[in-house]
Amino acid sequence: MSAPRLLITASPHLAAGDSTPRIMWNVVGSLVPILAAATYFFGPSAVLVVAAATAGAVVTEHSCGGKGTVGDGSAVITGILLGLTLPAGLPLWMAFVGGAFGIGIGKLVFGGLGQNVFNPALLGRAFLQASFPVALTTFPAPASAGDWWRLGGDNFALPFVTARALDAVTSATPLGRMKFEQAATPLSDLVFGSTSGSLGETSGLLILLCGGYLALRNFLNWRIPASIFATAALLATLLHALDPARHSGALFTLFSGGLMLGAMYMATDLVTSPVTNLGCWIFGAGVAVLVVVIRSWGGLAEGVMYSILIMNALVPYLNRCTQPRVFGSRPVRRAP
Amino acid sequence: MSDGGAIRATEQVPVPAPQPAEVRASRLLATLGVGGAVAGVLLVIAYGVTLPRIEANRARVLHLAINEVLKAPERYDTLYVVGKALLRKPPPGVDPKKLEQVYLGYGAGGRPVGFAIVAGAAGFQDVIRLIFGYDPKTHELLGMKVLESKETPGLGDKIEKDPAFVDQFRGVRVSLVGVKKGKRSSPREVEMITGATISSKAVIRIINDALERLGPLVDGYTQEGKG
Amino acid sequence: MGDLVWIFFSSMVVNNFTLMLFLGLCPFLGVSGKIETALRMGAANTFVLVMTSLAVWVLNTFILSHAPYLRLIAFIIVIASLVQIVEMVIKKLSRALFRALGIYLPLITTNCAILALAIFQTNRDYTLAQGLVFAVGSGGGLALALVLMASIRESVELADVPALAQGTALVLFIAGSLSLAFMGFAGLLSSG
Amino acid sequence: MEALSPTAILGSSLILGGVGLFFAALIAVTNRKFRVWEDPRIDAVAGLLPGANCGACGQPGCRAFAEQAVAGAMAPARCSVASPDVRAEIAEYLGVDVGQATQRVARLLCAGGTDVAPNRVEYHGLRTCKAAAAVSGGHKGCAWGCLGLGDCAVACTFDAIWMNEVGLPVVVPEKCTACGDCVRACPKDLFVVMPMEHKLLVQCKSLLEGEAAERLCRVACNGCGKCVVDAAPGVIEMKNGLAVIDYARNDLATPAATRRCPTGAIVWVEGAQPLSAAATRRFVPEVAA
Amino acid sequence: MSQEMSPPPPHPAAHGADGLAERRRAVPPNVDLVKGVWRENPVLIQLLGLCPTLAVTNSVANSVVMGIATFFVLVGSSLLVSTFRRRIPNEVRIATYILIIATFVTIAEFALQALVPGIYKALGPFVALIVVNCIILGRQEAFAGRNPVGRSVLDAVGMGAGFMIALLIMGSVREILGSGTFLGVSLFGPRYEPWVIMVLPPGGFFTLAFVLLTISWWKRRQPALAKAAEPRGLVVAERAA
Amino acid sequence: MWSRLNFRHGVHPPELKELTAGIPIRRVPFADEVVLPLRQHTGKPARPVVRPGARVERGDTVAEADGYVSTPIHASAAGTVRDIGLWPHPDGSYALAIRIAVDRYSPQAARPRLVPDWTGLGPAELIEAIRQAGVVGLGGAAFPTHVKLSPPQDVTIDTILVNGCECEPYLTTDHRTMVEYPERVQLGIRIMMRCLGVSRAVVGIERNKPDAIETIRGTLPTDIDVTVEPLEVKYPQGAEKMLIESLLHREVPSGKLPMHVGVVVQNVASAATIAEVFDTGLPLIERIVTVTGRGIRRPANLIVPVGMKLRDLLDACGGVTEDAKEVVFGGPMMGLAQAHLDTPLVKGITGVVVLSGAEVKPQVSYPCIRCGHCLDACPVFLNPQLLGQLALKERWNEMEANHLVDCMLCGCCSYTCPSNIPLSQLFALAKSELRRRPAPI
Ligand SMILES: Cc1cc2nc3c(=O)[nH]c(=O)nc-3n(C[C@H](O)[C@H](O)[C@H](O)COP(=O)(O)O)c2cc1C
Ligand SMILES: Cc1cc2nc3c(=O)[nH]c(=O)nc-3n(C[C@H](O)[C@H](O)[C@H](O)COP(=O)(O)O)c2cc1C
Ligand SMILES: Cc1cc2nc3c(=O)[nH]c(=O)nc-3n(C[C@H](O)[C@H](O)[C@H](O)COP(=O)(O)O)c2cc1C
Ligand SMILES: Cc1cc2nc3c(=O)[nH]c(=O)nc-3n(C[C@H](O)[C@H](O)[C@H](O)CO)c2cc1C
Ligand code: SF4
Ligand code: SF4
Ligand code: SF4
Ligand code: SF4
Ligand code: FES
Repeated sequence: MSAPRLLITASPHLAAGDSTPRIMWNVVGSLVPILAAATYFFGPSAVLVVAAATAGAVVTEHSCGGKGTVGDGSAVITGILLGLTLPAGLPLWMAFVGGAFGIGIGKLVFGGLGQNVFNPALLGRAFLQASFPVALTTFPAPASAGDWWRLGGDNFALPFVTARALDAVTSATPLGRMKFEQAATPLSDLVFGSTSGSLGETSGLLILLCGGYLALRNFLNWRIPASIFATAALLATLLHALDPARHSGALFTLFSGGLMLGAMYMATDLVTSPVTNLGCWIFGAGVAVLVVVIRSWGGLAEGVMYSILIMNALVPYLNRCTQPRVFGSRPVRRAP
Repeated sequence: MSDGGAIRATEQVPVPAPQPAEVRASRLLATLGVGGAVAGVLLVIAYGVTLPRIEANRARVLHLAINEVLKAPERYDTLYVVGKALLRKPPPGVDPKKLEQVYLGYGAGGRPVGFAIVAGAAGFQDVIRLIFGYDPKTHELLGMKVLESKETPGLGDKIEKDPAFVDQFRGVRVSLVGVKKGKRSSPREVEMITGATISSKAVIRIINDALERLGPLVDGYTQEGKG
Repeated sequence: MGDLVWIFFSSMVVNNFTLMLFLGLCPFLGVSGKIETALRMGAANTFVLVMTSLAVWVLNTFILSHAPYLRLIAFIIVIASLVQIVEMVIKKLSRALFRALGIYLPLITTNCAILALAIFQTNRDYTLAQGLVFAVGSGGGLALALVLMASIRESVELADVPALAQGTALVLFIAGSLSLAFMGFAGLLSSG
Repeated sequence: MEALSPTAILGSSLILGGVGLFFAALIAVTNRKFRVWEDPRIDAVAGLLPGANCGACGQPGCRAFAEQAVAGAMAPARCSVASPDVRAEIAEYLGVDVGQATQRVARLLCAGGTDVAPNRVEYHGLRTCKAAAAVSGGHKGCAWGCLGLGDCAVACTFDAIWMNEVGLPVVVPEKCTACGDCVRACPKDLFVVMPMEHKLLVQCKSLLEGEAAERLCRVACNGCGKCVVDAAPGVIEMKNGLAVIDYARNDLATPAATRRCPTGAIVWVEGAQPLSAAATRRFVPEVAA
Repeated sequence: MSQEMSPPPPHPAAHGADGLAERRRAVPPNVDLVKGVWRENPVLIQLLGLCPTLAVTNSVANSVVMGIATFFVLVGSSLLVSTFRRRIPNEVRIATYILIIATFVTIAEFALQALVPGIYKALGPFVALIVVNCIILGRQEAFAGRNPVGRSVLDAVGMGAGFMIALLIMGSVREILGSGTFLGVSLFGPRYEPWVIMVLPPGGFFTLAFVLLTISWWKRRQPALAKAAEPRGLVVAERAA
Repeated sequence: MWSRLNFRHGVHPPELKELTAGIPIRRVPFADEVVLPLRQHTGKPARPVVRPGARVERGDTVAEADGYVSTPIHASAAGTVRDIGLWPHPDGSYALAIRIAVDRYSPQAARPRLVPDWTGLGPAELIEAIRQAGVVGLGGAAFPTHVKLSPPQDVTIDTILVNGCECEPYLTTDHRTMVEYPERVQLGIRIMMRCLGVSRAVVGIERNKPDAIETIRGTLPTDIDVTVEPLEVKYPQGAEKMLIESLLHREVPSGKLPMHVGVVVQNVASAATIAEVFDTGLPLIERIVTVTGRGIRRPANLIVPVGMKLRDLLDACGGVTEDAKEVVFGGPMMGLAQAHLDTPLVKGITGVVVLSGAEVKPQVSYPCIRCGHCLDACPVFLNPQLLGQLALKERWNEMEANHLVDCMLCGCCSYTCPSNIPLSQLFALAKSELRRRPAPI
């Protein structure tokens, strides 16, 4: 044969441009502005906490997962997103443990990328919140210009040692204030982000923009955030109409707490959300209902994480019941 | 793949095992009947032997709790809630264990110091049951002790373990109001535990609810001078 | 009324028998492989729970107040025979129902959730209504946990679970994660 | 003490005794109605069997085998997975002979390792024989030959197959239970399960003849017909350019048939098949030179 | 299915599986005793009795008390069952076993209530639930109902010890990590940050999962056989990289 | 009513047709040998009627149909039968083929009319003539046309759809046919309408071929009801079920054929071929093939004698480039990669695409990330994600329960999968496994 050695592959012989690592690294890229905003509001602590969580995730993925799987970028996303759901003052070792748990138990025991049932980042956070409830609910106030360089709280506490909450200015989150003091926070603060809370729950607007970019490129299913926002807004408006003192309005509900980050980045995790579009609508609605229920009647001020985890558990069932209707299963319709 | 399918002629066929004969019904009756009777005897004996200890244990726990919330009274009486009244003796024919009870403590010289009341309701995880001492004359609490709770260790369980929280219930005036830590400004107020607002609120609510229900009875009992 | 609502949600999600109280783990681990089976097991369980609640209320109210030491034995005997009777009745009434639910009944006899319900109901002095709501709630909770676990296991069957974690360890990890997620319900309806 | 009063003791023993009697009666009645008796030896034998449920015995599973064995329809030796000790134990337990079963083994009808039968093209995609075979027949030059991706080795639950250095599956006769999984796994139908006494094998399935066959694989059967002449009449026949052995005449087969085979496609096998690169070279003079 | 042949009654197999068990008799007593501890550990290997194993092991003290109670019930019932095994008709076997077990459990319950009221309360319904613990009924069915008293008691002791060991492992891990104490004694001083999750329900599941993981890692340390020479299935990133 | 001439789902691969879209069709010179596999159509292979050494003229029958769903094969060049034996077949196997040594000195003239003039013939005679001419569908599946044109009694056909979509990237065979031979297309339609006794025909053409739409529109006959509908550019617009959905909004029931909804779908090249057969009087012995791709030096649209070997065809197009990597018969979405350069072109091959190393998809796959893109791509609304996972675990029977039969192996799912999971390969495999091994009882 004179020709070069031929190749045979199964059809199709062409592939669309997107690849899994490219999607993942795009998501990482889109998180950078959010991380930058967190740094702007909370100082260097933000970078440290996110870096520690990411290190926990990546180290675990590298040492326990298959070789070379760090390169697909998914562990980095897990780490960054986990970091963004933590308070700025969290001891770094805790963030590291959270990342390791999320990847180890949330992902690798299921067989690694694509096989897990629960969102690894949120599972890591849930683990941390159950393990160290006090540290996870101690929120430093956003830094003001003068003390921007100060680390928020106990970043450098030694492993296994109770943090001493040195002298950090802690403050209640907008949700905590709403729930336990019936005090509202101005909407502009929520939209632009100068409120206390987890690193990633500062500027709702920015998250909306970054997530919107991913939705436009079809890296996430836009139906999930759409469904979450619509359902949450509807329920909140309804409850607010019934009892304005206890229940906040739609905009507060959407922009407070982790809802924005959760809806844009975590409920949309491809792996742990339904594959069918109908499933995605239901999934989103379920998340929103649970968030509103937990925020309104639950013991916790915030329920985004738990809502997403609970709905994650329902995803296999949703996938099963929302199978598309196969072409050709409609009764025969003859044209006249 | 079909050679040697059936067994060869030289091989023996296993002897079929005989089916065991059926058991007579009388044996079944005897076994279970005798077994049941013996078990019944054993149980009664075990119960009888341990009952005194068990009741003593219960009494001791109650006693300690009353002691704690009524600041170590000389002695205390058990009063029974019957309808809208407190009675010293349960009405005849009613099992006293089924009636709600409050305890009236007496200080030195037989002076009544206050009532100990047991109450419970849902907390963060599950039901919280507690006992508190109440002085109807001053409308102040004398103390509070959690008897039973499943609140989160490290957070909610501070309602029983954190002295800073528990000690507030000495001398606070009813009805109670919960406030954030460091915000206490009136004798009615109780500072709640940071990170366990719900458990703290539950304690306050349990006490307030119990007094709303039993307060008039207790006050009435005191005014009638029986105290 | 509010009380009943609280009992219902508390027993179904907040203090879910399986995920929060570790009751009924045998069926949870054993028959959670397929959604169909899990659904049926859940239904059969709920049914038996309601029957038990009824029976226990009768026992407590009319018989056992005089002989507390016979409680455990009475419960276990009543449950065992109840299951037997239900099995026979279902068999008689409908073959389809028997095939759907009946075959799980013998498994339920040795399921500790049933006995636990009897004990809880007794210890908490539930009224008849409260007891029934409690039974429905906890049965619903068992069924919920079973179905969630079954659907997850069905999907995980297609995953490349590392050999080390295969089997019960993985199921326990999933159960732990579910339990973690259900902690979100803590304090539901009790924050006042 | 109230609880220890004779009435209480008597009362509770009466209650529990009564309950016991009641249930005993119930059980006695139901027992009479629905009694199913199953020979307990079935369970016992099933407990002794390896539980592989491989089907090599021709039964749908180990328990079915146990039922048959207890009924006397299956000799214990027919379980090829159980060790001789276990077979003897079952036989002794049932009071029967162990019985005999011809030892059968899986044989590969291809000797074209990568050293003698090169790949023609590169294949990208799912790395299984089945998948590769479905893409233009696979990457192998010889369209009938082994693709070497080891579906058979994976299918074999008894670890009886290993892939050798030239990409051919080698069956370890001692481990092979003749379950036939490899037969089902191979997309090129290269495996056959046959008795060990069948020692004359044509390790080729190529239907090409002469030059065309040999160009693709140096150990292919080129259809020259020498073996047909050398063997006892009727043992070997040429069909579509391939030598086919009639195993009904196996008793007449001798190694003589292999002597003049120019490619070494026909072999006389004792024990394991000679499939390694070194072994195939023995048959191919020009490669050995 | 089997042909009617000359019926010789004293057939060795007439006793069914029991006959087989007796035929393979040569088990030394120490095997009966030890097998439950590790090789056939009821919890860690056979995965029986998981409800109490998870529910009561948030502290060592609870685990120990629960272990003792179960041990007592197991040994007691095995003793009785094997003593009377020839008298109990097969048909009422289970009912009788349950009666025996329930009696022992009730006795244990009273005893714990009298002796250690605090822990009794912490154990909640799980003492009563020993009745339905499959380990107990399982051992009666599988062993005590078919074997002589001596062996049955040895077996019960072994199994009870195995159960206790499993509870102790779980209890220690959970108490040490979750509270920083062992049997209530502080191990790391007051500045230890407890991992609260370990004493909460998820911690129970996770701990047992990790224990099982460790065991299966231990069991599988022998090298795996390489089956296929070439990479198979999807050529996944890691392989190509 | 607002009518949407489209089907749902599908993908948009790059069109890549500019390489040959503007190149006029030319004839390729004869090579030394043609190889005529006996299996060039769906159905039973033909039965040879010549012996080695026999002299054949161009158009002679060399193998005759063996049964109803079968077609005869004709010599595509004058020469001598060299051999009838195993030869590489485009499907990858070795199959029986008639090899003809082409007579270099023959003028390759056609024999006198083998196929009768159409004008005076009734439906039955037309169909028989089509059958004798060995006409099969040229859209890819190579289904014997005479079978399609004779629907069973119990179905009534009301419309013929003429498939001019050519939705596969790269290919321009149908495009050039429509631009250069519009009258033949029209005539073919007329003949088919007469065969079926149908009064309506619709030509569906993707919008990316405006010149074809215009040409066909410009030549529409006025005496019969033929219309042209421009369709959205989307793969697989040309798949018959999708085409029927787009043009007529009829959903072909699962497991049924277009005729069950009253439709027959024919490719434009098939229509043109029918016309040509009656026009020239020669049976189907040559067809138009696009030879294209980044890996070929001189892409072209060629009239190629059936049975020409791939090697000769590539040489006729200036040979392959340095980085040519993969040769595909058919389009890049559904075509078959070839392992032998000796494989002959059979009747159903619409194009030869030579892909360069840079174009072929990567070898590496990632695990499925459940993105759901494949669900959004599948034009028959399957769940390729689930099917793929089941296939990787070899759970064939469950795949069947999940409607594997409805998969038409269009490859949309594989194309769109970011993890590069060979989904349609898995499905093809599963289908063959299920065929090989009937469900265990
Ligand atoms: C995406 C996201 C999800 C979150 N989910 C939860 C949650 O489910 N529960 C929770 O307590 N906190 C969650 N947080 C952090 C909360 O916003 C923060 O804990 C809460 O506002 C303070 O509630 P506290 O009253 O419990 O302190 C989440 C944060 C983010 C960014
Ligand atoms: C794992 C976990 C356990 C918790 N346990 C309790 C508890 O026992 N009691 C309680 O009141 N709140 C508990 N919380 C609730 C939160 O901390 C909640 O935000 C808190 O009640 C709000 O109080 P704060 O406004 O003082 O922060 C728990 C939260 C988590 C995540
Ligand atoms: C995925 C897919 C894509 C197809 N694309 C085309 C196409 O673009 N053009 C075409 O003529 N036939 C195409 N076909 C074939 C048609 O479905 C149908 O078989 C053909 O149009 C029938 O005409 P014929 O018998 O004349 O070939 C495609 C088939 C499939 C399954
Ligand atoms: C849009 C998008 C959102 C993601 N969100 C998360 C997330 O919330 N948590 C996480 O651990 N990984 C996330 N990932 C990464 C990846 O899907 C995840 O690690 C898998 O769950 C691991 O199997 C996301 C990826 C994408 C593309
Ligand atoms: S798979 Fe083949 S080699 Fe393995 S045991 Fe079965 S028959 Fe033998
Ligand atoms: S024998 Fe068959 S299954 Fe085995 S490696 Fe060769 S082609 Fe694959
Ligand atoms: S190949 Fe099959 S499953 Fe994939 S998109 Fe096409 S029809 Fe759907
Ligand atoms: S497109 Fe690929 S990665 Fe996405 S769901 Fe489908 S199979 Fe999985
Ligand atoms: S169900 Fe709880 S021990 Fe079996």
